[in-house]
Amino acid sequence: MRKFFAMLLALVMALSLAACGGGSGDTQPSGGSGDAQTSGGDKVVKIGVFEPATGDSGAGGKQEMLGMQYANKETPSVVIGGETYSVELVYADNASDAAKAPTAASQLVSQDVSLVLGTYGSSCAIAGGPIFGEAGLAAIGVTCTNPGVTAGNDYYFRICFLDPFQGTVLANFASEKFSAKKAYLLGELGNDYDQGLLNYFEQAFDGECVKASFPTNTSDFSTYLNQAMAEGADVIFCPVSIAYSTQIVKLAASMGLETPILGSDTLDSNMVLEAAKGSGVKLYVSTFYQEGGSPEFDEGIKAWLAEDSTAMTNNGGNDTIAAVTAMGYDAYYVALEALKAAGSPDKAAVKAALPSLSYTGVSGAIAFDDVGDAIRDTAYIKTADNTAGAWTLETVQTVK
Amino acid sequence: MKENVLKVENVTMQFGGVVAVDNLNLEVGKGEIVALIGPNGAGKTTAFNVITGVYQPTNGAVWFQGEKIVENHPQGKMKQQYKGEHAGDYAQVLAPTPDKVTRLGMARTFQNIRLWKSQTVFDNVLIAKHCRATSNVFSAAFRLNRKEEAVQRENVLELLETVGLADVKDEPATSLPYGKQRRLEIARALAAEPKLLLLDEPAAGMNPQETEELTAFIGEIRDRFHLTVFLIEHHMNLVMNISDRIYVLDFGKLIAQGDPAAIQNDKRVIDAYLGVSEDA
Amino acid sequence: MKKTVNKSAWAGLLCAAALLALVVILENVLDPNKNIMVFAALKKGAVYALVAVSMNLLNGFTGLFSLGQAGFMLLGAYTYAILTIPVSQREAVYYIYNGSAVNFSLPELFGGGAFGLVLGVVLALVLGGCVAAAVAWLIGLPVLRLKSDYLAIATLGFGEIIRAVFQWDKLGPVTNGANALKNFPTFSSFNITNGSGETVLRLSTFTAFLLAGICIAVIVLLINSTYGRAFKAIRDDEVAAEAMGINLSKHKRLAFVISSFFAGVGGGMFAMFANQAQAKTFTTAMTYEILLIVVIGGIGSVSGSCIAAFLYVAASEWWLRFLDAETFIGGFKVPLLRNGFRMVVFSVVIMIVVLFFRRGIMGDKELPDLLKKRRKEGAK
Amino acid sequence: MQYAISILLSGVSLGGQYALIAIGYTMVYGILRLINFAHGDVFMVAGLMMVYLTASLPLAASIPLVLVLTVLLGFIIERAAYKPLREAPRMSVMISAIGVSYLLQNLATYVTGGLPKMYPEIPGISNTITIAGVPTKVVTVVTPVLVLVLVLALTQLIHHTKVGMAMRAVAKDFETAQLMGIKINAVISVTFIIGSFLAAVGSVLYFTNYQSIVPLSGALPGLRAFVAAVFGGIGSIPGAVVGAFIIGISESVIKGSSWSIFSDAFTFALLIIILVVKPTGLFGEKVTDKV
Repeated sequence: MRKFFAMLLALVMALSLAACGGGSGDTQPSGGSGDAQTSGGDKVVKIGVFEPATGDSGAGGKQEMLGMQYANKETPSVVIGGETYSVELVYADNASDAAKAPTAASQLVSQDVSLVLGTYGSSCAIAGGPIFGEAGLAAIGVTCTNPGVTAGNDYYFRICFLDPFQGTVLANFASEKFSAKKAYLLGELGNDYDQGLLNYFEQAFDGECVKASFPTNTSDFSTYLNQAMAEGADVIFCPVSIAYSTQIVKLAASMGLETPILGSDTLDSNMVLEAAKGSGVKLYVSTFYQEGGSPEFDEGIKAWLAEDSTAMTNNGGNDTIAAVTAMGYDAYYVALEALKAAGSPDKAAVKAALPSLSYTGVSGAIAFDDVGDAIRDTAYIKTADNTAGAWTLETVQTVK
Repeated sequence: MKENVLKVENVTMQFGGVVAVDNLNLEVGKGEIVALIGPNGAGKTTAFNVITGVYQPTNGAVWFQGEKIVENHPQGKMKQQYKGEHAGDYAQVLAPTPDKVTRLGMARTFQNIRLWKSQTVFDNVLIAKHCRATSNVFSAAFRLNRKEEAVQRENVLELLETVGLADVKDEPATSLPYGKQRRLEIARALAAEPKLLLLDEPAAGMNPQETEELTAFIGEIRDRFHLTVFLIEHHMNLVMNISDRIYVLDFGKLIAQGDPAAIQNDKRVIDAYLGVSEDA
Repeated sequence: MKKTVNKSAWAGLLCAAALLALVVILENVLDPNKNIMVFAALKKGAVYALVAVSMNLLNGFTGLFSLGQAGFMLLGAYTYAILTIPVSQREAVYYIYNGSAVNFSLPELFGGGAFGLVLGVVLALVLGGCVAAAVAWLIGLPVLRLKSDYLAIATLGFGEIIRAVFQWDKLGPVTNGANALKNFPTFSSFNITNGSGETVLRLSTFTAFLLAGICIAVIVLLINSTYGRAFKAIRDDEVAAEAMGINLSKHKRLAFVISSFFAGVGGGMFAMFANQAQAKTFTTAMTYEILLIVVIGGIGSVSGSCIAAFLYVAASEWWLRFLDAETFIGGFKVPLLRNGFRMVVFSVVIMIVVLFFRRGIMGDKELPDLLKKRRKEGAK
Repeated sequence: MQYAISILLSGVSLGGQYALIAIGYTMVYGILRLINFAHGDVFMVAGLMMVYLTASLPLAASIPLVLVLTVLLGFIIERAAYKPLREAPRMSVMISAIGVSYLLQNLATYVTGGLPKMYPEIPGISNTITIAGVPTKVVTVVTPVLVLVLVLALTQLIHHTKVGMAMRAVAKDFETAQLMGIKINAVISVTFIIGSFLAAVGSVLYFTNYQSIVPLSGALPGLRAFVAAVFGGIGSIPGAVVGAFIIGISESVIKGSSWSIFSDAFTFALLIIILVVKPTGLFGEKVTDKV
């Protein structure tokens, strides 16, 4: 019996090898949540969504996808070279794990997408990048801010600002707003995003920095916050992922921490906002988009969220719009522009069209430099209004 | 007496407050078959374990082929607790691991058969040859030791033929009947090319006929491989038939020694065994 | 007797060669983009097969329950990456630390080109293995004295310690701190391109198979040698093994060091597959994954580990992916299907294997054993 | 000074929470010789259940319900994943434990959709108080007291009841206990029930302090608690408690120092040193192999 079992498995393997092409084409995830308007005769162009739906960055990835899904619902078709194509989003979950990113990327390549959007979290982008590069498939990074994503990869573009920029912006803000002389920097051990930002902040900050790192899956931040207080830090800078930042903010709220907390784009999430609600935590985050920047978009997406309960859940249960959602929204339109400019859904043509593209989205003007990075010099800094449970714009910070 | 192969000198083995072996002295001469007997719990297997390096004695020394291989004296907490004698006589600490003792030329079998269960009969014996292999791990992995390997395999085959297990060489060791498993364990010990063979109750659980066969077998291999045999046994028939000399242990202490006839008539031995029903 | 051994060795070699040839042909004949999943799964499968076999050598053949595999893979991956990142790329990779403290690259030292690449990569992988082996030797001194689950938890702890050390900021110029090492030669670097940059011969999957195959072959040779037999004796009965003259500490350390060596090589290959090396990838979860592969394949079966590695990778990352997508059949929304469902199904499958097919796919048998038996039965 | 107090406070409260998890590990190990890798995840699931139950039920109903459900979960896990493997080698059972842990984590990911969940506020213990000038939650003070009470109750149970006697007998010698007519399976179930119950209590305390729950929330506290159990001498309940406090406080101290990235590494280094120097831990009994 067991022998038979073994033989069977071996056989299945052999067969799968032989029939490899067939299997990968079977999966046809629908775009968005039940709004597939693909009618029979239409031509379809596929856009790959390379985002984490699970793991540490799952929450952020989902919010980023919301933007794309909403944009897809808003504009489900595109005219390419005179023909109307309906746009289909094809998803691959990289599980926030760099070890799983290559296969997730391969999945998209095998499904014949014209270009890829994503991913939230730079290390997955770095791991998946070469796969896209090899396949000649262009990828547009939405909110992956690590310089390593585009450096050395001709096929990776991005529409957001970079960590060095963000770190500098926040360091300047800390000095200007709080006249901070001492900063407590907290990041996740081994997370390049956190550590990178901490480094840039340290470099740009005019004053003393105390750095600390916590191991992955930490859920007890009280010692760190206590340490920050004991050190007499003027600001706490913690550019950590949503899972940790909610805990830090929640803890800070319960401790009655008065030191302002600075965060990066990851903290721009309504889950963090929720955690701070009703407390005296002073929370400032730098981000790509501030609600109110495009009232039309705000209204539209809120209406959509109200309609679609799954989307609402993925947004953290309320309709505050995260910057990553706006970025996802813009990324979708950039992708459409690229398709239009290319005049064909062919991935090589799309790639060729990207460098010279420019588009003005809800988060501002988007164009690419020679590395493939967005040319941007503005970041929004917003603060949490803890009574209303909403973000308010603090300042718009630019760096030359 | 001929030159001795094994000498146990003032060995005391104490576990906490319990003295398992108390000041044991014995000698095994070259080519002899010597038996160690005694009621259950007398400390026979413990003595074996001390000789083969499984336990480190609390005090005393063991000599093998004229060389001191084991020595110890009470240390630490044991200094106060020690109940034995000759505490001051030994200063050195010599504690070889069992494998080292085996490589010196001593091989043993176990009271409860300990064969390598997943291996075939052939491999069980072949593995015992490993301690005599000279090749290092690289030459072994890359088959540079082909000659040695071939010689080993041949030797094992010969050995299996000698002990009458050649026809079952590819069977799993555990599929053998009990008597053959005992025999295989002895064959395995022989493969380690010992000078001294220690058998821990080789006839345990055997019926009279099997015991008889085993008695003949032990004599046979002694002659063929020029061995010295030291054995623990409860089957008095076997013991009396093949032993040149016998040592008797009771409560860890040596109570008698001598040839089979003398032991059979020894008052202390009879007393020690009284009330203990032996199936001999 | 001797002859049949030789014959089966030749047969094995022939099969391996045929498999490699098949891989090369498939990779070049099939559309590389449409079938990229196949090759991604094959490459990852090859890497995992090697690591699983190395773990099996320890857990299955020597009976040492160690959970340090990911830690040793990390050592191999980092060594490989640090030694092979092109000098011109170092500035970009180590951008936080303004360049690397290691300022050479093995492939370039060997003069670059195809020859330099092959030699450099192989040497870097071997060195990665050696670093892992050396660390294993050190760790083994205290740890290998521990028994079963204590050993498991201690090695698991060492894996975590290694990870923390590599993420340490102070070592940044060497390890790049928390940042990923990248831009080193990957499997795809072995694709042969013509002058205009077009790929004429794809050898990336072939390279993965060849490297893993050679390593696994060496492990198999070792297992079937006198040392391998000694390992199995230790697994079956430690006391008897020691009594038969097998030096326990020496042999356990040997098995630990060799297993770690191949885990290190596997780690280097994993970096080649993943296009980057980052400490946070090599978590306990990865060790568990490999352990599950070993269990599914059968503890004590090399071919089982190999088959299970491919099945595991293909199932978890490819075949079951459709479970993650919300699917509509007609107007009907298939229930339960959404993100994360794939892993739920997958872990249920694993539990079923662990509970009901306890001996795994192969038990402790090898593929040739099964074929032989079949033939024997047929003859009867 | 304030800083030192705050570190000590968080260390003590952390230690108490680890202690509650560690007891589960140590009891199971004492009886089955199994590192129950899923225990940390049971702890996490208890937290998640609380989140989902309080969404629709009042707190007074959901806390007991969580305790009951967690106990049930522990019981089911034992019956489904460990009992069938009673005769199998120890490694198989351990692998099964890893499998269960994997399953629980993936299930949690599926249910939560990978989003962090916020633990509800529990009136009374969520409030902030000030001790020696350091603001902290009431739970920080409640934890060690509760741990002491529970441990005392547990020791009473083990030393003065029939079930307790059976548990001690099984821990001492599995086979003999079975021959003496002790219902092994019942004893093991009781062990898992007690362990899960304490884990559930621990989860209420822990997540009140650190409110966000992700599927991996149980993994690290679980591992640390296990280290604590080994540190104290596995199988010994006082050992587990003492070990947990030591681990909790030292973790807290290291995190407060400039070596914070090595806090986990330190925990494991401590474990390895203990294992090598005194393999049976602080309070463990010595075992000798029989040849």
